[in-house]
Amino acid sequence: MARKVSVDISRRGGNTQNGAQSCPGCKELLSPEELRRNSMICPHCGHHFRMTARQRIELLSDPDSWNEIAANLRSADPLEFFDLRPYPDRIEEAEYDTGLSEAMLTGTAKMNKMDVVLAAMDFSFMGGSMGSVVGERFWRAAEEAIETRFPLVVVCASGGARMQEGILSLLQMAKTTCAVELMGEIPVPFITVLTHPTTGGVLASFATLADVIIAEPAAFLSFTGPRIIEQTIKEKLPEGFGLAESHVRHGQVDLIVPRLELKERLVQILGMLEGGVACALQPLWEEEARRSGRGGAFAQAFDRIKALAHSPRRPPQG
Amino acid sequence: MARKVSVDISRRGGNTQNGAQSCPGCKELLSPEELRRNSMICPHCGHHFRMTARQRIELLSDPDSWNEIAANLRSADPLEFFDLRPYPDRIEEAEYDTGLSEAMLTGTAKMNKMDVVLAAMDFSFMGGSMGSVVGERFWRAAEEAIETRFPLVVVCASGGARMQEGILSLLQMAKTTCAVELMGEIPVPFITVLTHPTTGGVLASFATLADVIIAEPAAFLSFTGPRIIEQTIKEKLPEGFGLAESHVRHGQVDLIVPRLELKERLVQILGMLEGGVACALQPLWEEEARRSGRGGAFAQAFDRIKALAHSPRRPPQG
Amino acid sequence: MPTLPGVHLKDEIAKISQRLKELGHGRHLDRAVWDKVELARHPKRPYTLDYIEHMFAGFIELRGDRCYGDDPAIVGGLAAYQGRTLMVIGHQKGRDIASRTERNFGMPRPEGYRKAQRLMLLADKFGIPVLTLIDTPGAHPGIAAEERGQGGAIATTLMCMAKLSVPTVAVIIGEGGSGGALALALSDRVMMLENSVYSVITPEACASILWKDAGEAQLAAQTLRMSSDDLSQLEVVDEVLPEPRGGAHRDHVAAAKVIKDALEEKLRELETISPRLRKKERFEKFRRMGVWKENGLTLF
Amino acid sequence: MPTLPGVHLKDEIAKISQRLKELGHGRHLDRAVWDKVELARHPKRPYTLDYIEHMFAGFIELRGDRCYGDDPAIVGGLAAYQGRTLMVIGHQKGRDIASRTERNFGMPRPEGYRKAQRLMLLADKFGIPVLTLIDTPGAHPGIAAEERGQGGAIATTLMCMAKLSVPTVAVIIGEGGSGGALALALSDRVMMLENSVYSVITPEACASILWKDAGEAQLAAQTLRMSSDDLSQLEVVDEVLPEPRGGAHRDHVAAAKVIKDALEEKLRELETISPRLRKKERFEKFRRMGVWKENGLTLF
Ligand SMILES: [Zn+2]
Ligand SMILES: [Zn+2]
Repeated sequence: MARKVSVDISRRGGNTQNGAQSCPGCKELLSPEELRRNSMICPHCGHHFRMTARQRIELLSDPDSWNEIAANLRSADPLEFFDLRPYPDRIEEAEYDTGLSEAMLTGTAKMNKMDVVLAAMDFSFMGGSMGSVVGERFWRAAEEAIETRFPLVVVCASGGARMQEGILSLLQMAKTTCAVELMGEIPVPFITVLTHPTTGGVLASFATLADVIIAEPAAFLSFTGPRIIEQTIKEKLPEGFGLAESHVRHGQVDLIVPRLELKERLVQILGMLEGGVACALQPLWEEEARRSGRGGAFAQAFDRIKALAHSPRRPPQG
Repeated sequence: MARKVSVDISRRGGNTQNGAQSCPGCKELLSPEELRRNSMICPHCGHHFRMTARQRIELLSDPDSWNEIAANLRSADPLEFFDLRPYPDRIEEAEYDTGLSEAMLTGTAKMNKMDVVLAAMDFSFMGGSMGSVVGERFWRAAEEAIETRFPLVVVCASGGARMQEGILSLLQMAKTTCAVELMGEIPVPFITVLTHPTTGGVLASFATLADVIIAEPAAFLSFTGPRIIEQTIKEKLPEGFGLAESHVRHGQVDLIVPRLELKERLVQILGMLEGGVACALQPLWEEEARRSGRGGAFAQAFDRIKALAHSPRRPPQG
Repeated sequence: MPTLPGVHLKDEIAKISQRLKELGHGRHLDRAVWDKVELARHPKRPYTLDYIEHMFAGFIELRGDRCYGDDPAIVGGLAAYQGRTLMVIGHQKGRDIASRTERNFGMPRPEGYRKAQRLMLLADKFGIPVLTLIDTPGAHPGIAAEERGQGGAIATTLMCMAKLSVPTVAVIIGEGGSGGALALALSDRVMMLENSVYSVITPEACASILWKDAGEAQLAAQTLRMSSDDLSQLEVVDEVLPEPRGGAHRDHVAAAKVIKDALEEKLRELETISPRLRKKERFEKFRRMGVWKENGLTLF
Repeated sequence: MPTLPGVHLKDEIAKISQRLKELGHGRHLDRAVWDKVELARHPKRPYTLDYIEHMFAGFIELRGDRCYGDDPAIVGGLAAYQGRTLMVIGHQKGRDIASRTERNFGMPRPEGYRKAQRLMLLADKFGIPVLTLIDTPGAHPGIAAEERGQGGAIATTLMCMAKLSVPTVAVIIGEGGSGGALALALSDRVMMLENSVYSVITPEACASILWKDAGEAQLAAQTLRMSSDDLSQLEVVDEVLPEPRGGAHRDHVAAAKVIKDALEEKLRELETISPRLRKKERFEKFRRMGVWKENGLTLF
């Protein structure tokens, strides 16, 4: 019944010589400037092109409000990984191509004057893959959210784990999950925005653990990569498979928000979750703290994260 | 593909004049004595016939260990319900036919010397329907389990809510659920045995809220009655629909235990759950109680149920 | 029950029954009850999303059970309420043929109940009170729904409501049909619109089972005592909310105002109580449900 | 990164890469690593149910996620352990063609992970420690599994393990394949049998992606550092457990004894710590995972 299509998660559209590309939605030819001006949305059909992390930060934060945190983290090469090229070589190229220090940027920002901790992933940095730096940056962002009690918003875009960090990249799923669990104890509101594409280890950890999961229209979301599934089932995937709209129907995503409404919608939801926290939990904590003489749930979770933040780490090497 | 069959939840088999009945499993003619001697299991094909509540208690408790509790509860007629016959009339007939005071008996017993609170439902008492007495007996059983810290085992068999008590029968689902929640705070191990048939409000409340859900072979389990589903889908139900074996495949039931192994298996599971409680939670409670000076989680839940048990009820009437 | 020699109790009972049956059929049929059933099912009656639209300045619908699907027969989400937040969850019927089909006539499947649980737990995490709006003929009767655990889904939703530490208010706005309705109504306060009904079974099904005649639905409705007055007398609902003249369908905005005012009052009451005490009172409330005789005395 | 006029960095990088590629291909291929991969996948290697049989006096399998299904690729239940109780949960492969198909080659679907969560929470409720045995090529890749939320099911299982207040011990007994394996391994103590492997991706898939040649699987396996020795060096596992001579498949009973003894030791350690501290240490353990440079220094 359903038309079979091959899913191309890079979804670039064709590039022409002057840098213009044809829209995968309507085949119109679009210049890079035209796209950038329009938040990387096709003005003809509304197709959402991928955004870089910097574009995303610009889209979501008030002017001049962005303060990057954990900016000095850089990937190491713990496995001395060498496939067709050494890992540091690939990192260097990605840095050069994207102007970024890693596949996720983290910082604080204001969204319509509301303080938030904001993280944005960038698919163009090694496919948005999660290695140690992405995991640690996520941890620091969660830590910042817990300490400041600002909500955390993470814009996801990822091809999965950073294979070049081997098992350590896999373990970032466990690490980021622990960070989410700590935020939950406060609780700090946590929202993820799943953009095209969000797959693999990112989808199977923090991306799907948020209080509210938003997706961009037509974002491809899948734990297993489409090619692996096609190899397994030995046929092309049905049309619409893995798209955000399908995930809403299947109960995995709360809502789809078009990019131009995203900031407003985020502020609205965060305000509502905070409204709950501000009005209802505060007296509860105080009551509990008073009664137990132990400082209440908030104080305990706060103590815990502080303790972790300063827990002994092995001495720096290298 | 699957053969369509009409589901008969009474599943009596045909009665002949001398009281013998033909087995629905193998069509052999079985005398009542033969069946009783064999725990109501067909000696030819292993088909499990329905048991009465008293047979069930005999099957599961050590000789002379049964002590009924809440024995003096009887149905009232709050709605003055009158269909083709008045409700008190139906109750009286059920009492006469079954020799029981209601569709559920509750008490304490020993199972292989282990103390338990035991409840058994009887389908022959107005279709094992749950009205106020079943709900209150369940509550008292839970209360007993919490006070004594004996585990609770409930053998279910029910056609659903007691229509003649109208909305009050519906609310027994909420009431019994609250009792389960209170047990969970201790925690007291709670196991249900779903026997043929367990449907409607019982299935949609305490029966499916147990720590471990056991079913007897081929027990029919369904929230909606088979006839209503057939009317809705306008065809006969597929063979095997609603049977315990199907529910295991569909993830709704932990395990199927043949009747003759039931007692031993219950003791084994209860022992294991208690093993956890005894070895691991006890020191935890003590530690918590010591630190908070508030008597710990156990003491709190215990206080709560005690308070509820003695909460003011309106003065007796009638 | 002791039997006396020579007295065949069953025969006696049968004879008395026959007499009572004749009496019973002569009962006065109160048309007002059936009017309420029809108003509760009125095709223009406001539904959950209508109330949400008229009660709240903003609403963000949150979808899905994070497991199997999103059930359009139950809607839920965050609502902006006097500068703060509510989690609103309710059954949703459709108005035209397409949306009725999409909403499955307001009959939820297990994923609907599991979505409700998820949203309740989200509300509980952030201290957001939960308002449930009840309007369903009952849970969906179907093979796949049973296979995905319709019974367990309702039971665990009840359990979820029992556990919540936030204030919970339920309003029966239309049909309160059986377990499918109750699943969303294990609340600190349960209210009912004047022309809504709440029952263990639909009058039609009750009539066909007990009277062996679906045509006796009106008599069944009356006998089941499913109107708001009856339920108030039975102390199953805490308050009956008056509807605009002629019924809620005549004035959606006014009906929404009635609910909003009552909600505000109930929340004010509930929020002065500590979460612990609120939960204790909730348990006491439902523990008291039912009427029985004990040692010969009738207890409520 | 600053660019200098006239220097085309990308070209430079490409040239260097080519040189390094030639060097890389000349690397010594350590046959021992691939031997371990093959032993980890050995068709006679003991599986979860084999270990359960040899380690415990009694085992009650508990099935189902209470939502959609029972996944035979993950088994779990209560095990009698030295007069007390353990909750044991593990991936389960099949031995012959029929059972391999039934067990889906040990590749769980979402309902398998949700069953695992249910059993973990049951254990937590009764203070029963959780032992997980890990042996899967990875989570099942398939359309329906994705639609039922494979990603979310793994994530929530990780979250569930993070929350538990009981002691948790994981042992990688065969293939520790990707997120499908990790989902059961967010434990207080993580151990590995000598000839098991644990990796972010199968060597075959890694080779075909990075080397564009599935035939380079042996090189990929070595480069990924997926053997127990490597993982011990990387401090991802707390202990490597020696297998019987020739591998666990030679002597299931002896292999089970190794795990049982190690388990006993770890549980003794863990039970002297308060639940609160145990959880704190669990978080610290996983927080430390990863290696990065900060202000030019490499941090672990
Ligand atoms: Zn376009
Ligand atoms: Zn037979």
